[in-house]
Amino acid sequence: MIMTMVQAINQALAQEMERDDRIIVLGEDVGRNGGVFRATEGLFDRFGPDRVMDTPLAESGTIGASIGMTALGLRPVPEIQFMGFIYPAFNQIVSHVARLRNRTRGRFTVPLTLRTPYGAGVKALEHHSESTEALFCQIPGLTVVVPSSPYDAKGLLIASIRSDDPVIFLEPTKLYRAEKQDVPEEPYEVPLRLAAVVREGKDLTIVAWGAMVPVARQAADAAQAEGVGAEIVDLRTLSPMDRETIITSVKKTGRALIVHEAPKTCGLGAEIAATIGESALLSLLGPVMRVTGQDITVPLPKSEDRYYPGPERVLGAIRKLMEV
Amino acid sequence: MIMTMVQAINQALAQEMERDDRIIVLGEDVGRNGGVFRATEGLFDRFGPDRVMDTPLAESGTIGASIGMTALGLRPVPEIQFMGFIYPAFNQIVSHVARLRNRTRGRFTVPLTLRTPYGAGVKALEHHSESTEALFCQIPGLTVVVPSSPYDAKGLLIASIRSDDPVIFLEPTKLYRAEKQDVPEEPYEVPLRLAAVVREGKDLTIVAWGAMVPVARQAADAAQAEGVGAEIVDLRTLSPMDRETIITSVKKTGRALIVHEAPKTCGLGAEIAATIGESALLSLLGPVMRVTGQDITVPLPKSEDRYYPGPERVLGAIRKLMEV
Amino acid sequence: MIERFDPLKGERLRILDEAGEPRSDLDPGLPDTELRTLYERMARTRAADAKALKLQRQGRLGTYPPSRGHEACQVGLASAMGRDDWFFPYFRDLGMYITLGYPLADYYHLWMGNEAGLRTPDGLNIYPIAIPVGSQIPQAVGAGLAARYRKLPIAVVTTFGDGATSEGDFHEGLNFAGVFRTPNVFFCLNNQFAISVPRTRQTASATIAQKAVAYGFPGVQVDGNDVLAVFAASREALANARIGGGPTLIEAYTYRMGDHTTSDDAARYRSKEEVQEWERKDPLLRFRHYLGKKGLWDEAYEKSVQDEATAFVEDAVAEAEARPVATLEDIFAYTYAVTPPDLAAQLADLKAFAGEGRR
Amino acid sequence: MIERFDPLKGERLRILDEAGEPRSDLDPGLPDTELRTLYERMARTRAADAKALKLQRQGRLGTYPPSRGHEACQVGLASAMGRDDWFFPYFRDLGMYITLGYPLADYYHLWMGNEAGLRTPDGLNIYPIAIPVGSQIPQAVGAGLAARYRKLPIAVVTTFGDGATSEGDFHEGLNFAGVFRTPNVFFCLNNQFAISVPRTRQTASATIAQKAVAYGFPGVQVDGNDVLAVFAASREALANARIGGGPTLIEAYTYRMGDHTTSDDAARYRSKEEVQEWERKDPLLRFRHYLGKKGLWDEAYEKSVQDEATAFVEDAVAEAEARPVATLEDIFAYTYAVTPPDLAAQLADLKAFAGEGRR
Ligand SMILES: Cc1ncc(C[n+]2csc(CCOP(=O)(O)OP(=O)(O)O)c2C)c(N)n1
Ligand SMILES: Cc1ncc(C[n+]2csc(CCOP(=O)(O)OP(=O)(O)O)c2C)c(N)n1
Ligand SMILES: [Mg+2]
Ligand SMILES: [Mg+2]
Repeated sequence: MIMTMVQAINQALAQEMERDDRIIVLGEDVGRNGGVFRATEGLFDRFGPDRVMDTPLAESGTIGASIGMTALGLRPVPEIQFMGFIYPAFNQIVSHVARLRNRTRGRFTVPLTLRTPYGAGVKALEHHSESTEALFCQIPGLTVVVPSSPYDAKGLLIASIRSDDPVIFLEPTKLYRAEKQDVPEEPYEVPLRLAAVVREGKDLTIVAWGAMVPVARQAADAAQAEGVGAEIVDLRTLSPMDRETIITSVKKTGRALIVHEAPKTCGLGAEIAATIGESALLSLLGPVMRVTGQDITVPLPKSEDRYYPGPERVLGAIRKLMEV
Repeated sequence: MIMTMVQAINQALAQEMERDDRIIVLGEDVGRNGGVFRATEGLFDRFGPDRVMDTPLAESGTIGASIGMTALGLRPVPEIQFMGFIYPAFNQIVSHVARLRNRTRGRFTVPLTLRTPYGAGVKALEHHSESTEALFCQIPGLTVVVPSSPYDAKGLLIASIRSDDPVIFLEPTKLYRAEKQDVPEEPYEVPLRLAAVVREGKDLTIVAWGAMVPVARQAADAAQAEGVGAEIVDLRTLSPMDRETIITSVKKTGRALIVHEAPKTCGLGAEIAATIGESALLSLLGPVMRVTGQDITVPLPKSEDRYYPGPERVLGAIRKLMEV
Repeated sequence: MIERFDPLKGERLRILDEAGEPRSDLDPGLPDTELRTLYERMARTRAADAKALKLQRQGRLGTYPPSRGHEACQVGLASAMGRDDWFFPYFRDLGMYITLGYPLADYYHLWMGNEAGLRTPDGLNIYPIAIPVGSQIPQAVGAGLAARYRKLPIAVVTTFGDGATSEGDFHEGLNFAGVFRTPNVFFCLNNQFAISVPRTRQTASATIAQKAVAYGFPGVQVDGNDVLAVFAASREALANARIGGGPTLIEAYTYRMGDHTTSDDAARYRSKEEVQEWERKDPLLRFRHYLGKKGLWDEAYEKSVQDEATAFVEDAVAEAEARPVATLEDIFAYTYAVTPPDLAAQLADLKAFAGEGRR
Repeated sequence: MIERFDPLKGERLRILDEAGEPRSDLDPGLPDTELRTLYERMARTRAADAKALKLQRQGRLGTYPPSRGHEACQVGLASAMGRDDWFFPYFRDLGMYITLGYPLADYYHLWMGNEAGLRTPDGLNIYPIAIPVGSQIPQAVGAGLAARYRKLPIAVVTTFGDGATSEGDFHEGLNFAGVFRTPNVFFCLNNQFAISVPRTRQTASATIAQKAVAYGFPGVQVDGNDVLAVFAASREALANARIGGGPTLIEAYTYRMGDHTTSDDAARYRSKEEVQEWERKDPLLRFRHYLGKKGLWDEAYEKSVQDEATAFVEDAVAEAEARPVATLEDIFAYTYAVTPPDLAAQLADLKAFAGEGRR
């Protein structure tokens, strides 16, 4: 069926809940209201208030409660309303979600999937455009996933829910309704920890994820017109990272460009660049480049577009890379 | 006077409080008890309970209250008892401390200095050995400082307190009493945003900070015996980073090794490696290497030593680097 | 007066009933001009709010949280504040801003998503809007601590919704305030909803006011659609704070008449009947009845009030829309006191791609 | 029984006075063997605690938070729990662990800083110790939600100190519990200090029990040095939780007899006299008086109890010390369900430098 990403997510949730009654969806406004982006629409009517729980306005409480549910074998799928509101739950995530398997030598695991809208796109107030994935990528024990298409969204979300590890599932708000795609009706998994080469090219490698994948595509198409073949690696699982796919591509092309929305400094791009430097230095024809958000707070909506990488900035970087 | 780092910190606090009655020290057990590491010893008796405030056990409340104090012109110096307990305050730090200057176009600034013991060394329970500095280095608006000696501790802390920007001041617990040094009696500043070349060498550059500086020194001395001259850059201010000093050194030596306690993935070493790759690629004789903590939760005390970089691992890396 | 209304006994402070009839023993005894001022501020607030919604629909303003129904809360509270008091707002505080003299153009500007509207004018003790729910509460307490330390005879006010009372920051802030007896007034606009979650699912305590029991200071529930009740309770709590009497929690019992924000559709989670019932409790209507009874309101007065409000609002819109969007320099200028070289370089790079739209 | 003691009226549930004299209308009427079991558990707890302190001084165990003074709280509560109930501990819970049947060797192991002691034995419903204060509270509520969802007739217990009540997580957890009427028992060991901060500076509420008013469920203060009172209150709260009656907050009023941890020196912040006064309220002493009056205690019995406790403790130490330190493989094995290649590579690298000590 042709559907948007938010529909694909909704379908994944519904199908998994149908399959496994240990799955509980909870969060602010996920119930009767169906979520502020309608990602949980219809679930409340279908599965009832015990499985689709409107929580009080308390992120730490919500994640803490989700953890406790796993002690008795449930598999909660909490929603944080926007990534900018995940910080009150940071202690629960870092100190407990990520560590409980280790702390109990595997007796207790935390198979929760924390979903949250991520990145720019809705042009709402401050804090509604956060892309701080690197905060989570550096926490051992977490799996961080970002889909870039409706198909991947469904398959990655199902794989995340079925995973016995805790997953931070970041949903690019910009892509919720940007593109429709044919998505299989039946449940399927897109494997975690595996990047995808979504465009082949021989001249340079672009590593991107989420809403930056379409941006990279646009730039790559423009570059093609200039005779440059850009390969695009869609990271999909940001942590643990599929370094092999990145390195293989860079070894082939000899040039690397990383594109992300987050600020440059200590963004995930740094880790990717460091990895390339460690493992493919001799193949590099020039420096690894990063096209990213700026090292400032995300500006208010009127200036938001000037902050994030767009195709033009990516194309500019491609041209620069091709000069060397 | 010859003193330990914790004494130097204590003296810096006392002298600054003496100089400026807008400075308020607050936190759990900082008052009558003088802090669990005695960093605030004597301040309560000297400045009284209004300036040295024992707070309720609430990190978010403490940092939130510190922010509010700045609205009325105070300059709070909150203490978080261990870095592992900073996470409940993460929202206040990321959403407010870092952003208020920007959010108000400079009308309101947050000149607070958040002190917290950092890194391994005390062999206490879980959560008492955290070195998650990279979480803060990626937040625009924050300044992150780590001293590696009593002298620097005093000067950097005074500079931090006097800075109009918010500073996350991380005190390596391992160094609190490890080394004594002659520290001038009078107040002085060690400038922020400036790394120091603390050992010169021509063959390779080691970038380190905090408790890894002495480790790097030991390794460098051992390497010297093998005829290898290692230059050590003590970063001191981790963010905003003094990239120039790093690049200058790497351009001179042609080899770079980064040593930090934090897990490797998305640690600050990634940003440094990426920076070197961007700005000194052509000078590099081999890949930039990282010797770091492992990508796991810090083990309990009995295994702690096996987790962090020690001189042997650093020396091993030096040898490897020198092979290329 | 506050102590006469015990939330644990289900008591609520109300001065005007729905017909605008006052309880004479509680009437704060404001002079006529001040009564009219209260009304005019409420009228301005309603007009400015309606305009914001209109602008939003026309694409001239971003996502916006309407204030309709809260005029008595906002105007009653802000009118009781003094020039030196401090205010730590949440995001649904239009009447507070208007009453405290914040330029409406700046306020619109912010919701238009333009950085240029972000700076609180000098001299106004208003901290910026806190979007993360409840996070301003401990900040307000810190300001209270600073006021106490500096021996300033002022109060610090913070507003928040019923939903915010579930956040840890609410608790940590109020607990600090109790321990240090800070000069704070915690003002909860209990408007029965946090987006779609009804108050009864937000907390099992019968009232929000009674939560003060956990912090060792008084809490009171007032009728939030009765501007005199809000004013009287606020005035007392503020005065008490200023003289070192410690904090107070005020729960204003009210209703959010509009959607949560312009992105919300409240019809999904509440009934028309419920909304209509609250229409009858409209704070402006009630106060108009009261003024009428006192001979302070007639059609001619109403018209002049509305005309003035319209002019006030239109001027602000014109002013806000005349201002240019923030420059790139401006966007980069306030991250640090002194911009580090990296950031300057990023700005320079970005300017190479300058112009409108995403690049 | 709980409802008869209103914390807002300053009432505290106590069954045994300091001389061990019971209030007959409240005596839970336990059979003699069970009374003796309570005593024996308290004695074991005290012996195991003293041993941990000794091991710490000898460098055989790491930083340790002593439990002396809390034996009645811990044993009274845990003895009221059922095998299927769940427990979310804090870090000062020795008597809970001993009573619930957690192997003492494992418990020592943990405080010895050895990963090998981290795994809760299968079949015991005990979540790991939460070091970040208060963070286990919402987790306990989540377990309560799960129990409710699965229709299990069980209760979920969590313990915490007076200091923990200031954390946001305390508030968020209890508020959730009130809204969803979860089967939780929140047990606060109010031992008058959070490290150096006295209870009176922790919160301005007269009691901790009264904080339950904010969450819409009952709270009660009990004498935490009276094992019968703790047992009786816990039993009632647990039974109520199991049948869907909702949560209860129990404040056990007690005193931390020792230092906060072995790194602390309590003499810096409290007087000898205060400590001595509480020595007289010793929970073991009080219960011994009670047993004596019932003819259940004499010197011979005491000796057998002490001998048994010593043997129990020494066995555990021997077992704990005989176990090897965790291997490197073990340290890396539990980060993910399936170890990613990066991490496997890190382990391999590290093994090149293997052996003892920092490398
Ligand atoms: C920490 C945090 N979580 C979630 C949100 C999203 N959000 C914005 S307003 C709101 C509801 C607020 O309800 P209430 O406190 O009652 O205030 P009201 O909107 O009713 O005035 C939510 C959930 C947020 N802004 N901050
Ligand atoms: C979030 C957090 N902040 C600070 C600490 C450090 N700390 C450990 S115990 C403690 C005091 C706890 O007091 P209380 O809750 O009364 O328990 P008690 O130790 O008295 O049993 C503190 C501040 C911590 N472990 N976690
Ligand atoms: Mg509300
Ligand atoms: Mg305590």
